[in-house]
Amino acid sequence: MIPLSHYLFVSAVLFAIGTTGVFLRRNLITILLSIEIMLNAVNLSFVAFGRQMGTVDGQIIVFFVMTVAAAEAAVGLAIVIGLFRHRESLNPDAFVSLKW
Amino acid sequence: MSETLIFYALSGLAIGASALVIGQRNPMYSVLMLIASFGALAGLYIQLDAPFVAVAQIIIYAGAIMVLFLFVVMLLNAPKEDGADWDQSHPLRLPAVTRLGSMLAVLLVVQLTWALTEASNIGGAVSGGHDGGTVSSVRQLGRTLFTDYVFAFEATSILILVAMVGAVMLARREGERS
Amino acid sequence: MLDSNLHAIVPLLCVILSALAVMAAEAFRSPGEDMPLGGLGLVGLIGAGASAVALWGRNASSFNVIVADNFSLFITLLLVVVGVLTIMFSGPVVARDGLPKGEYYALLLFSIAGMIMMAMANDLLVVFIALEILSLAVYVLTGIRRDDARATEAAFKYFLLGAFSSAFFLYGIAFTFGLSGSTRLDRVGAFLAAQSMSDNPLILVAIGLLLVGFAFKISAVPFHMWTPDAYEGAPAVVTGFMSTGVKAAAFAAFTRVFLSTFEPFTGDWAPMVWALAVVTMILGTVVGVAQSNLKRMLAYSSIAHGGYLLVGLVSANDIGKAAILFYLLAYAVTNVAAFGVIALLGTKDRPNDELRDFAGLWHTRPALAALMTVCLLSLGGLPPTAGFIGKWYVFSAAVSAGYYDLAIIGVLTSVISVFFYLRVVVMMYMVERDAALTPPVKIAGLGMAALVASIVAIFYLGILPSRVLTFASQSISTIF
Amino acid sequence: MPILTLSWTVPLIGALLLLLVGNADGRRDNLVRWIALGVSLLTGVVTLILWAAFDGASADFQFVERHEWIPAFGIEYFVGVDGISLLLVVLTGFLTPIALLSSWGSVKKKVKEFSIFILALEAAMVGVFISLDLFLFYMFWDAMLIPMYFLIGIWGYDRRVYAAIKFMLYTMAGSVLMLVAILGLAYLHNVSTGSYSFDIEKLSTLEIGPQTQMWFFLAFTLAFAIKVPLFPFHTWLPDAHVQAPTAGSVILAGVLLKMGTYGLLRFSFPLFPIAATYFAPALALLAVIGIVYGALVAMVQPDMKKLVAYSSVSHLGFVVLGICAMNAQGVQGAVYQMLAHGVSTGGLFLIVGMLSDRRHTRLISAFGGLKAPMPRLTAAFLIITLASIGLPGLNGFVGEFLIMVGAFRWYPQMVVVAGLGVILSAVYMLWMFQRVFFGDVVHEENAGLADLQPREWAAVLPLLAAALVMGIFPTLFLRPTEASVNRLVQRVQVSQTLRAGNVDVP
Amino acid sequence: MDSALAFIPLFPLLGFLVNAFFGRRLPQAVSGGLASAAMVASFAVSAMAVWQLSGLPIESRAIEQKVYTWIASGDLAIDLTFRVDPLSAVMILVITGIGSLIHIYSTSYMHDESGCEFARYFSYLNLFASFMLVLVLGASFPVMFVGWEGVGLCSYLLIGFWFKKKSAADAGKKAFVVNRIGDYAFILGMLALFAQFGTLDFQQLATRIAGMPVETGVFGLLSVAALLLFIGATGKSAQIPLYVWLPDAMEGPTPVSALIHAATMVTAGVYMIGRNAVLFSHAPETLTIVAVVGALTALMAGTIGLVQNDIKRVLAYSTVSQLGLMFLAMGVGAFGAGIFHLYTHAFFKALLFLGSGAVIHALHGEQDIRNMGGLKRELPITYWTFLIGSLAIAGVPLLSGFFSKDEILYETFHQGHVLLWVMGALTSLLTATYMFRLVFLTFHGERTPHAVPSHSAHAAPSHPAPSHAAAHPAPSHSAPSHSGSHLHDAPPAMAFALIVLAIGSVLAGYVGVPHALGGHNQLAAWLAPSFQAIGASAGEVAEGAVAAEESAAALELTLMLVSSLIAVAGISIAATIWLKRRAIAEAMARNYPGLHRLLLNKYYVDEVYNAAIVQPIRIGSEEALWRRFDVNVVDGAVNGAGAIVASWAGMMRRLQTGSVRSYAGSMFVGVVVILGYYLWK
Repeated sequence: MIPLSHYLFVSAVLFAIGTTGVFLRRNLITILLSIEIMLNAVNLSFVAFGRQMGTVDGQIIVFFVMTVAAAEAAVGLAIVIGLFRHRESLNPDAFVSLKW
Repeated sequence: MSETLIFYALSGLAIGASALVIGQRNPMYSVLMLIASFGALAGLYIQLDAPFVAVAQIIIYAGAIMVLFLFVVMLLNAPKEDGADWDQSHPLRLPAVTRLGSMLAVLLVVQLTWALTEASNIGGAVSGGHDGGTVSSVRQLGRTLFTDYVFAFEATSILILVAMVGAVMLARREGERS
Repeated sequence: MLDSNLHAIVPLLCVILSALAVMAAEAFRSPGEDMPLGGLGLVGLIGAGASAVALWGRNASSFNVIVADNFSLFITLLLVVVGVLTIMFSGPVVARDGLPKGEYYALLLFSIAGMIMMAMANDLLVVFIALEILSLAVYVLTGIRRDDARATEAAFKYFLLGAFSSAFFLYGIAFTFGLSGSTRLDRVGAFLAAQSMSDNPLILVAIGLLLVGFAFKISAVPFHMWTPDAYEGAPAVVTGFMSTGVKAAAFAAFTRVFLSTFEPFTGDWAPMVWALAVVTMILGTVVGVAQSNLKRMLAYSSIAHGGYLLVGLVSANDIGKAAILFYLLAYAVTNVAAFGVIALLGTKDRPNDELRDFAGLWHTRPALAALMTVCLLSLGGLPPTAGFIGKWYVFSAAVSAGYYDLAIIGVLTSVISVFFYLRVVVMMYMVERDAALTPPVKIAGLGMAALVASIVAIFYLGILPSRVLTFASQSISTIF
Repeated sequence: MPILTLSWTVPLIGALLLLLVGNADGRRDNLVRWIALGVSLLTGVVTLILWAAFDGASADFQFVERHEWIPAFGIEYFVGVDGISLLLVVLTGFLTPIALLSSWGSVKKKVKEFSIFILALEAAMVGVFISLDLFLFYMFWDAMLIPMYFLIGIWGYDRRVYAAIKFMLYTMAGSVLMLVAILGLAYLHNVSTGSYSFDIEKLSTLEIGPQTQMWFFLAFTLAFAIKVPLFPFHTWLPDAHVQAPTAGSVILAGVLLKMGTYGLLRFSFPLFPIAATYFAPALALLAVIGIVYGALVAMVQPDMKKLVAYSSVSHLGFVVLGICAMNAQGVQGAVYQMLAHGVSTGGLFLIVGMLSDRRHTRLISAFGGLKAPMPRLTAAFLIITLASIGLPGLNGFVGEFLIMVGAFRWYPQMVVVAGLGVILSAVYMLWMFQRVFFGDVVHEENAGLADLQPREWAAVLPLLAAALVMGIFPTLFLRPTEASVNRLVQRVQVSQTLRAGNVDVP
Repeated sequence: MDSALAFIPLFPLLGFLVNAFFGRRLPQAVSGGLASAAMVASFAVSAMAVWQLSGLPIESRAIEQKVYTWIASGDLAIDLTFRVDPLSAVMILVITGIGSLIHIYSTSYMHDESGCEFARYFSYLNLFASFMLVLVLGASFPVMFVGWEGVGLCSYLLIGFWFKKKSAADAGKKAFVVNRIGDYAFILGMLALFAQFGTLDFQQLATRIAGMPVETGVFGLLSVAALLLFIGATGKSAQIPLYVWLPDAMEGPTPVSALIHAATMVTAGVYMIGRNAVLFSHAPETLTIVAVVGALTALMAGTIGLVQNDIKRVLAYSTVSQLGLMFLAMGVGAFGAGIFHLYTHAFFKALLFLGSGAVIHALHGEQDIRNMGGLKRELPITYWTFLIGSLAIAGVPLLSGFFSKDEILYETFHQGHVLLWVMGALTSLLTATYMFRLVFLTFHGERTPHAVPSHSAHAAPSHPAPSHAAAHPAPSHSAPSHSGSHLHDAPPAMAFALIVLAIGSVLAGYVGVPHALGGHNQLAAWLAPSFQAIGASAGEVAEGAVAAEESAAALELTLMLVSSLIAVAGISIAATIWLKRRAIAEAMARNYPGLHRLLLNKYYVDEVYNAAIVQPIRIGSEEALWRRFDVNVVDGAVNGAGAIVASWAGMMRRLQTGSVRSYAGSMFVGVVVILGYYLWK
């Protein structure tokens, strides 16, 4: 039996990787992917917690999170397409007309 | 023992693949790596007595969402990073910033780890039964989903509707009417 | 036990149904036909308002996760007000800018539904879903002018950071769930009250992560960076809507979660919120001084106002809670009206939201200038306007809780903020009109009516606030 | 009859009425002017009725009106006047018509808005003086900034925007700390009695620890010191005065500055007697420095309005000194000096405004020899000048003298320095008078200047009459204040001694 | 009859009001006549009041009238009360009497003025008289102060009467400001007394002070208060160090100089000390200061008077000098003698000024004595009256000045102040010398109309004011045009005043003929009650004074002889130098150029004041206080606070780079900090 904390640790590392990706990557697609990593990391925690407690609530929440992730991805990608139309670039640093 | 080995293998795969997602510049590879990572997570879910979630993970995430990503990557013929040299002197391009980012990530991990090791009584609210049967039962899952979580379930439909309307509206071409 | 009493979700249903009706109407209308979609939305909102009034004091709940206590009903009514005003301002703007009418109103109504849901949610998961509903709708609304690169950029920034923050928020939910075994606020609260958790760092991590999620939505420093960009890029009428509605909904959930569920841990989160309040008030006002775009300036003002609201939250007493409600209302009415003026002054090709665009407005459109002045004075917290009473209320909460430091920082920053509100007034009244910049625009009657209504409300709240104050204090007494 | 409510609602309703007068093209300017004047005169009549009906023998608040307003906070609509505020209300009612008259010819753009702002200002000023509820007081106090801001900013001179913003921010910066202290007081009231209250009568019976008193006193006093303005918080004043239109300057100098000293008298001292005792010497020292400093700086001003503005710093220093003395003569003198300063400095600004209307400059060097073309204006200005420098028989003397009597009993050294102001005021005022009116007409354009016009007479004469009456029959104005002042002084002194016995004053 | 006192100042006040409001529409005869009539009426009422007073028993010799309560606050109640006692009786007679004459004189002297200027002149003059009467009639310090300040104001207005002349306007302002310096001390003195005794009424004060020990050798409250009051007096009465305004005051019309700057206002300081004799007697240290200052002033002004060339300036310095003598008298405790001299001085100094006015009038504005000479023949009335005045002031026996001055010197010597006596005697010598220098240079010898350019220094561009200048297209021709022609002596109104005053100058002294000459010092006896506290039996004291006189008759006779000799010597010196051998004067000036220049420039006191006080204050205020401190430091702090906020704003807005990644970074940092805080806790 793997202790809960192991899963949580994996989850934390994944979350941190996702966070770093959002911050460091210079490609919009990759940044969106990083957010997906973060959500997945949280999912892992939910399932692990649920398993620990012996209820299905954790798993159910994961379904909701997946839905949300899908919705976010859809809107996010739509916005990315819109951006790309304006600038022909996927570099986030290209979109700095609003500042200061 | 094998259980532990599998756990480490899957975790290693998930972490490694995720690291590669953000660790290289071609978005196409990133998407593929992420799919790998999701697969590894699905394995972990199985290990956690959540086969249904594992399946959903593969179908929805790897199957649907990632394909969407792939579509977009291909649609936009997404260039590699730095294809266009927008602003080489941008302050965020400095290596120090990258280092700071990595340091923050490490810090976050350390914080979370520390919190986890210090923590006691996780999930103590509910009797810590290890009845894998209850947890992995799809029937139980469905029952709970449509009783306790029915409102959330309905609310999700609104969410999807919004996402749909929004995505369609934003992504359609100029002047095009629905 | 499934609570199948559906009363509590009636206001929510009204709004959702009207949104669906708008979509249906849009889908079935023949090309070129003009349908009063805004009117449909108004009907739904008024229905929501009426049902909220009917539910007042009944403490209804549905599905165990939606509660229509006075607190959420107050916020609902506030959101109805914001929605009605926004729709009234939208009428002329949608027509002028050629926005996709059906999608616009549908998204607007959906986001209001999300906000109401967020205010009523008694479950962290529902809070999260509601948050996503309203956020996604608002992201799209921000970028609804697809021909405008800046709008798209704004939407993108808002979206990306929003998604980022909701991941943190979700992580916080995960920890809360992991500790207490539930996402239901009442259960979490009961669990936390029963157990001695003060030495458990996980609960602190959970609080911290949830705090990040809320702080983002209310644009507290340092999670505020999206605010100026998104506010500037979005159409003014949308900015007005999101600066008030989103803030109100987020504060409603914030207050509920932190002041009831996490109430036993006030000693732990209060110092952090204190710090957030301080930096938010200071940065919001100070950077606002340097802005030359009116929307951007109001964005910083909005950040600062978030700081004042946080003061109410930190105070964590009855006055503070009621103050948050009153302040939200005062701020909502004022800010929607201010952005309404900006929206009405814009044209399809030029947003006319630069400070210099307002030069000599007094000479071309004296009434509009006067109304704008009232809004700015209210934002600055000068009597006899709603903003004054709001500030009074918030700071008395701080003083009652012994936070003299917050009160002093608050009043001093509000003086600085008056400086940049006055700059607008100076432009409007004391600088000659630059004919090349501001062609006089024709103002639609509906927009004017909305403005006048807002101004009346501002003065009403400023001079005879007693009734609303009573409602506000009733609202918090029922649940906390 | 709710006469006090009338006294501030009449101008407010008048302002709202004016709003309805359509005057976009300026064709009805005269109608607007007459309406505004009528309304302000009506207000003046109301204040006079107030004075006539006032019972000078009683120290209590009179014409009290009290209604619940925001019960949750114990906020009431609570107004009343005693001897201290009565005459300030009358002064407001007296000066506003004069201000309107003074701008009859000089304000040509946006007359309607101008009149509305003046009337709104009057309403707020009266409100400040009659409020007995701190919330109400603060509301009027802040609300008053708005019309003044517009008056300076729109109808002022070349640097009007800077001056307007400075005026607004400076005053606000001071008063917001008072807001915090007001809230703190209400909170303390809640702690000790279980309910919030902003009623100053109730609050003055509150037991407040010395440490708290210190902080609250400082917060209140900072607000008032800026308004007064006490050295070194005075620099908004020259800018605001110089840039304001004549009517604005008249009201600013005549009434607005009195709010600061009134606040000290009504709030700072009675509410926090221990702190007041502790800080009074320091406050008086600042006042005395201000007296001499203001006079010295006034002496070298090239601009007439600036000169008068700095002279206000000097004169108001006397008022603060009198208040700090906290004895019958000092306080009565202070109240009297407030009125006297309102009349004489109002008059100075009025006439300087007339000159600058004619010549579009306020520089002393641009004038000279005006006595020949305009003897009447010269005579009027001379009388006002003499009133301002405190010549016995005119209004300025009585207040100054009483203040010095009072302060001498308290702190003779202060008076020794303050007295220098007596010398210096003669120096700067007469020097200006001489440079403007005496000598030969050196600038051609001055030779043909018109003397006082009938309408200008109408504005100046009441001031001259007031200056004389106040100088010759001061008891008319002293008697109504006597009972209230005595009670105030007693209260402060009693609570000082009572509490000083109980607690150690740090 | 009680209520009549108020009419004494009221008549001139009414005259003022009428002339101020309607004067411009009245013909000159009416407005001038009205003003004069007001004064005469006032004189009549005064005379009646004094008559009534003299009928009262000596212990209670005072008439009082309370008009109304002027100021009341707490325990301070100031009634507008007038009181006539022997001292003020003398004063009101002098003021109204001599005032009437000067009014009459002025109707003729000022006839060249235009209607409204003429009325303005008389309104001021009336106003002055009114205030002066309030000053002397006031029963308390504040009421006296009303008059005190009021006369200062009128003096200001009248000195600057010809306002177009910068020098006149400057002089007016200087007078007012210097007076204000004195007033400052005066107020402080008043406040000190009130703080100590709780009253400001003269009688009550005197009673209370009488109960206090005399402050011999200590400098207590009474001494301080007395000193402060004395400083006030130096301002009004032109003593060191505040005398500088009086010579400049000659810019006013000459009758004004006669009335205000010679006969009445400038004596207010002396009167005030007399009024507070009890106080000053209790402060011997202060009294000594008074005496020394008086003597020094007398001597210094005398030396300056010796070399001045402006006819009015000589008289002005002479006034300063004579006032010094009066203060000397007060300072040695001889209050009666001081008042006596005040009284006689009023006659002969008014006479001298009016005489000089007649000269100036005749010469159309010429004031420089070097341009005069030989006027004896052309202006006989003026000459003879002027001569009488000069003899009187010089102290020639049997004229009024002799008696009063002699009494001062006697008292000084008698009190043991030998040094002061020497100074007084020297002053007498100087007085006689410079007065006769004036007489000889003006009236004797030959006319030298253009000896020096008359437009130098202080000579007026044109004597009469604008109207006159306008009447003559070329004002500068006035002097030459009269050089050869016949000059007109004083017209009737002027002559009348001159003659009456001349008679007065001769006879006025006989109310105080010293006992040594077989007379009885009526005046001293009359005044004595005023110098005592009520309650001390006034009669007794008066007797005591008389008794004291008798004992020292021998000494007095000796001193009298000395001073007679001094007077004669002075006149002889003057005759020798300026009548017979004018070369001596030039030789002396040549041989002692430094001294001469020092005296001619009045010891450079104006320049020293200017350099040491006026300029430092002015420049310091402008450069240091205003431009540096106020604008840079205080306002700089205010604007600096704004600038700091603005610069922070400028810096902090740069954080908003526009890059979404930096925004995410900011959030990331926020998260780490928040979690870090919680975990670290």
